[in-house]
Amino acid sequence: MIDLSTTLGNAWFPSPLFTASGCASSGKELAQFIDLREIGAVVTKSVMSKARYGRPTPRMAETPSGMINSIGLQGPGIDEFLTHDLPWLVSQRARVIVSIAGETVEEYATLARKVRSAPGISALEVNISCPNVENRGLVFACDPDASRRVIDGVRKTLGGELPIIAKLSPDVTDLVSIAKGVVDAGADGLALINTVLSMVINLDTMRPHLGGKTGGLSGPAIRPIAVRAIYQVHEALPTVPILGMGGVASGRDALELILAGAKGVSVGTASFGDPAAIISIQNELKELLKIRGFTSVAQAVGFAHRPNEIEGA
Amino acid sequence: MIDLSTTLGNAWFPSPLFTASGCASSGKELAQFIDLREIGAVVTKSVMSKARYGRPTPRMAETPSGMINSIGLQGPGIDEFLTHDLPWLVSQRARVIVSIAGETVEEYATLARKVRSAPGISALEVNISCPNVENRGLVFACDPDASRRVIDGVRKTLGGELPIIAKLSPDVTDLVSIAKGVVDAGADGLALINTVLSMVINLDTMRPHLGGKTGGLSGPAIRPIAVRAIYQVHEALPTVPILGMGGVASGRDALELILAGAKGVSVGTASFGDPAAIISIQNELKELLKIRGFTSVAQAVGFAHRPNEIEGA
Amino acid sequence: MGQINKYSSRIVATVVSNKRVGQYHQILLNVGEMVNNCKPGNFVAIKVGGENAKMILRRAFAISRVSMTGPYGGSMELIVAPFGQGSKWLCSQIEGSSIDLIAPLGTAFGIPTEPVRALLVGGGYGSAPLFGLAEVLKNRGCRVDMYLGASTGGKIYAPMEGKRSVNVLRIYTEDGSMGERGRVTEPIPGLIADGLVDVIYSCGPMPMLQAISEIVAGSDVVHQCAVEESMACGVGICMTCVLPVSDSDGHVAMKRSCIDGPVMDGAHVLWDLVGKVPEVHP
Amino acid sequence: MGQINKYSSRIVATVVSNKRVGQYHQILLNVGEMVNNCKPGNFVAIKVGGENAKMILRRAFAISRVSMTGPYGGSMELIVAPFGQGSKWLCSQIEGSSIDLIAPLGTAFGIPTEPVRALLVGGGYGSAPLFGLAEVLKNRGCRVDMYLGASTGGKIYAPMEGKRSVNVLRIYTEDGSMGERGRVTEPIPGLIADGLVDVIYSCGPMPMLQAISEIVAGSDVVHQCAVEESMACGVGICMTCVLPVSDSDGHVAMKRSCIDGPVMDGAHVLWDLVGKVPEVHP
Ligand SMILES: Cc1cc2nc3c(=O)[nH]c(=O)nc-3n(C[C@H](O)[C@H](O)[C@H](O)COP(=O)(O)OP(=O)(O)OC[C@H]3O[C@@H](n4cnc5c(N)ncnc54)[C@H](O)[C@@H]3O)c2cc1C
Ligand SMILES: Cc1cc2nc3c(=O)[nH]c(=O)nc-3n(C[C@H](O)[C@H](O)[C@H](O)COP(=O)(O)OP(=O)(O)OC[C@H]3O[C@@H](n4cnc5c(N)ncnc54)[C@H](O)[C@@H]3O)c2cc1C
Ligand SMILES: Cc1cc2nc3c(=O)[nH]c(=O)nc-3n(C[C@H](O)[C@H](O)[C@H](O)COP(=O)(O)O)c2cc1C
Ligand SMILES: Cc1cc2nc3c(=O)[nH]c(=O)nc-3n(C[C@H](O)[C@H](O)[C@H](O)COP(=O)(O)O)c2cc1C
Ligand code: FES
Ligand code: FES
Repeated sequence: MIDLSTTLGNAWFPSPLFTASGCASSGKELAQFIDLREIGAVVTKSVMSKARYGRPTPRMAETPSGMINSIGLQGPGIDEFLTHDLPWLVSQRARVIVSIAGETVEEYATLARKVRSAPGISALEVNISCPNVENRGLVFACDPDASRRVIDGVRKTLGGELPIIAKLSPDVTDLVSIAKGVVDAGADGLALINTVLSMVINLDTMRPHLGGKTGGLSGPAIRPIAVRAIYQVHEALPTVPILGMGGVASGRDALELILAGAKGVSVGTASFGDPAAIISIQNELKELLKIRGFTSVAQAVGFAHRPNEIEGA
Repeated sequence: MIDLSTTLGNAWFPSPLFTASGCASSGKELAQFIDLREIGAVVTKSVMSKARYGRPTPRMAETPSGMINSIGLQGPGIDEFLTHDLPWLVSQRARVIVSIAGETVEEYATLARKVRSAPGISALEVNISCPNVENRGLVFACDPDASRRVIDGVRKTLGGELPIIAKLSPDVTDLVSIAKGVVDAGADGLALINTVLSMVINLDTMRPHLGGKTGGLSGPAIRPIAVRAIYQVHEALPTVPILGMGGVASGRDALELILAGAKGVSVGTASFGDPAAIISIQNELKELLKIRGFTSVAQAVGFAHRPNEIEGA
Repeated sequence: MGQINKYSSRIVATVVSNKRVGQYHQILLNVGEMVNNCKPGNFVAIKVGGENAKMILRRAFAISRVSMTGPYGGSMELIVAPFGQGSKWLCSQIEGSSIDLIAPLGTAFGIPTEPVRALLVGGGYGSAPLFGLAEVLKNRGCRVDMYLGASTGGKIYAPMEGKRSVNVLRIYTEDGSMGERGRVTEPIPGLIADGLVDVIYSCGPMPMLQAISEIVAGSDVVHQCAVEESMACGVGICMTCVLPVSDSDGHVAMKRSCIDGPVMDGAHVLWDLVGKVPEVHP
Repeated sequence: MGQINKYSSRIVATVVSNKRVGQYHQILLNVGEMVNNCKPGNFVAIKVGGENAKMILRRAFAISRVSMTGPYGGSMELIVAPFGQGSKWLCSQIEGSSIDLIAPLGTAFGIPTEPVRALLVGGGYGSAPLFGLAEVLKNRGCRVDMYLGASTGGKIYAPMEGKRSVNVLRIYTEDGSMGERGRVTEPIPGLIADGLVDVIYSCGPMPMLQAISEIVAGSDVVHQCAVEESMACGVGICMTCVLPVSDSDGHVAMKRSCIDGPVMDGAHVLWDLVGKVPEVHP
């Protein structure tokens, strides 16, 4: 028997496998393919204060072992989300991590206040890979100071119960210092990594393919970047729980992120190729842990950091 | 007839296709598979002042549509390079771009001084994606100030003849500001992009696979990142020539980088899969340009930035 | 469980046959029981490239026809244009190959409860689902006319056996290499003016669908069109495939063409806003 | 042109046959004229995964044997262990499939000018190139003994026809399931002490090659080993495949096992430094 359970801050989950924000919509769409109670939790699409149309189409392009997207956070807004989407998930007895996104420090705090009183949430993921309208559109997660202020505002509004997981962007010179900053500001955990800023040029129109010009790269192509990010941050902050993600498409990949330091693993793009991917990954992970003599996920977290046993001793 | 010729600063090349530094060794190894005179130029492996063993093996791991490497700049040192490798390339009538790398600002300047007097070089590529031993091993290219100082030192030592191409790392928060800094300091062109910092964990040993732990991701997986980087920098600095690279494996890919703003395209990892890749890419590019009605490479450079013609007008 | 993707499942199907028809491949797949849930207009999402593929996303194909009987049990027909790497791979799969697919997906063409005069308009491989639809309509006692268009004759898909369910079949090619020279949309205003059509069902390139919507606007003719937007997931979880659609009170929403489509009411799609973002507030 | 990769070329070969032999696949490729340049010890670099593959690097395989005659013209044999995604793909290629390969690559086993007593030691699929080598040595009048080892019998590759060129063939398995129980290296010190061997040729896992080098050290026995380092390019341009090797005056260099190997003088390889970086200055 392998104990698959894991924790992120004070939240407990029966499995380390989660959906990735924006890759499971509101959960309903997947319920035909998987039993939502079987996975760690559904991480919802990042929700903002107001309803949004998002970016113009085309919103995606496939790339070698990956894809780029620019959805632009299309969504119903937090009120609609809390009255419709969340109660449905709760009624299904799925565990839920709500992801929020804002354009100002204030918007994040407002979102946190609304989420605070909603029942049935296990944790709050704060997606700070959004343009900061108060600072020339510079992405919050690329600015140590803005990142800290967002998390600080959320922490203060939210109170001390719900774990806050700050979701970081890999598009920075010094990821560890951003991570330290948000942890100091009150984040209980870190989600690594969001998509990598990218572009595809359409060879027919000879212009950027996406309506939004640039997009975020995801899928197996970026897995080595995710592993590095998780490893670096776990090395610097070994006690801070990491929800890892980026290109996980098999149990092997999930284990790789766990060995690097992730306590949980989100499956994003792989669900587009197979809506039940997360279940296969969970089963494969269990098998791989067993073969390696682990009896729990917890034993494997960060294993790659431990010194090798002395050879021949 | 398609005019494939291009320029980088005051250097002229008959083709926009170049080898990528570190992916053609000293050129000799490829000569069995391609005629070195047929391509734009051979960009040599980055050479340092002294001979180096490089990093421990394993030095590579394959990843989905990519690979990571940590060679660690194994090489013979500049004196050996200038007495043996360079004269051989010149004797073959290959055009040569010499790539240099250092651990201190001083080392770069020393290398530039030695290269200055060597005959047969078309341009100098300054690989600043190296750890700066004088500043906690922080990679020069990740530090705007250190980047500028390296290029400034090279420019002053080299004098005004040979074009300087500064090779930048994509692992930064603000690539455009680094690019502006090195151009201000005297770079005539920019090489974009070097590999993306990554890691693979070996699932048998459950430790980082590479001897050097982290490595650089290259190959088609990173092409969308390269296209974005080139597009961003060309938009900000439209007059500065860019030598583009990152995952180019076909004529289609080369054209994508050119449309984004590259005047030249280096082929790296694709040569490992096929040592004659650069020749096929060159032929395919010519065909693709023709189909689109271009009569020269120059017409296509940065085309993706031009406004669309008014529809239906 | 939920309502979305209600009858969808993922199976591994076998290629029964793969024939070239003009510039297309007609691919017959053995899918078993699944056919009972497939309706004209639904699509299938296929994994392409085989085990070690660098392609990670499924490709959507309209279900051209299904058959419950026949020597192979339940089978599904697709009409595939060998266009890029995914569709070329599919077209290269020989008899006996295994195909990983999810179906049925998306909305279906609405079938009128009374006999109506239906015009089916297909562009290129867009004719594929129209033959299955024609059969259903015919069985309901509808009059079914079909107009097919393409740039050139090789891109017209009009199988012999399909013509049985159709009263009139007219073909238009832009280069005049088959049927009449011109666009398939050209005769439609006349038909409407003459009161010869109640419902138009269309499937084909977006500009064709838009043109029909514009022709139909202001008339009583209902226009059900199957849209084709670039899809990453096909099951409603990625939000890449959206179109601006207005509801009855004029409110504009970005609807997913994989679950709120591909069949949509042409009058509700805001064609001029496709590829743009509405300026009004959501 | 240059000397490096002098006889190498890239061709598309056809699979003539693919048979399972124990835990390996014996794959015969039609390669034409190329065989004239292939020597025992050389390797071939094969593109794996097909057209749409996410694998971008070639895989290296020792050339087991070549034949100039035979019903197919020049042919090349490989012995492949279905290990990871690349080798599994190769093992799944049926007769008639096309294989993109570059060969011959790397150094070859040195053939003595006089008849010597040669011991050929193979581990796992490492025995593959030894049979071709045995033939050449036999033709030179050498006495050829062959010792093969593996963890278990299914991993011993020893084809019937190969035994013809060998005087003595002994097999060792760690689990005793075939031949004698034990390691293939165990009897070697005795042979050397008894003065029964002049040259050892070895191919197999690195620890086996190292063990032989240590046994041979101090004796007059020459040890030519075919090393196996992880290779990205196979042609000398990437510097991933290096090994620390000392030259006659004790100077240490990181040599590329693809062009300065795979066959190297075991006495020159600094086995304890493999996977490390020498502390002395280059
Ligand atoms: C609902 C629906 C029904 C379809 N029905 C058919 C059909 O019956 N027959 C048929 O041949 N094709 C059909 N298509 C198009 C098909 O899904 C593929 O897009 C097309 O085959 C090109 O894919 P590729 O892999 O060959 O090209 P690639 O260039 O490799 O495709 C790359 C990506 O772009 C997307 N893409 C490229 N062209 C289109 C397009 N025109 N529309 C949407 N996405 C595109 C692909 O889906 C893929 O994700 C349909 C698409 C949709 C959305
Ligand atoms: C000179 C040489 C000769 C070889 N001869 C044979 C042979 O005759 N028969 C045979 O079955 N195999 C041989 N190999 C090993 C073969 O090249 C592949 O490495 C092996 O088949 C595993 O590749 P994969 O794609 O199945 O595994 P994957 O795990 O997908 O391989 C991933 C990467 O790791 C590398 N790698 C994995 N294992 C090894 C290994 N043991 N040694 C070196 N690189 C490795 C692969 O080359 C590849 O680049 C040889 C290797 C070398 C360098
Ligand atoms: C279509 C799409 C939409 C996404 N939307 C969000 C989002 O709303 N909020 C967020 O934090 N991350 C979003 N992401 C990022 C993913 O959650 C994840 O971090 C990233 O895709 C890497 O994981 P993957 O490779 O498994 O997809 C989105 C990714 C994709 C592909
Ligand atoms: C094995 C290897 C060695 C490299 N060595 C160098 C180097 O010495 N100097 C340098 O500037 N870039 C080096 N690079 C980076 C390449 O020049 C290139 O920028 C990068 O690989 C992206 O291009 P590609 O995807 O075509 O390989 C190396 C890349 C690889 C894969
Ligand atoms: S294709 Fe993913 S939501 Fe429609
Ligand atoms: S494998 Fe590339 S240098 Fe040897």
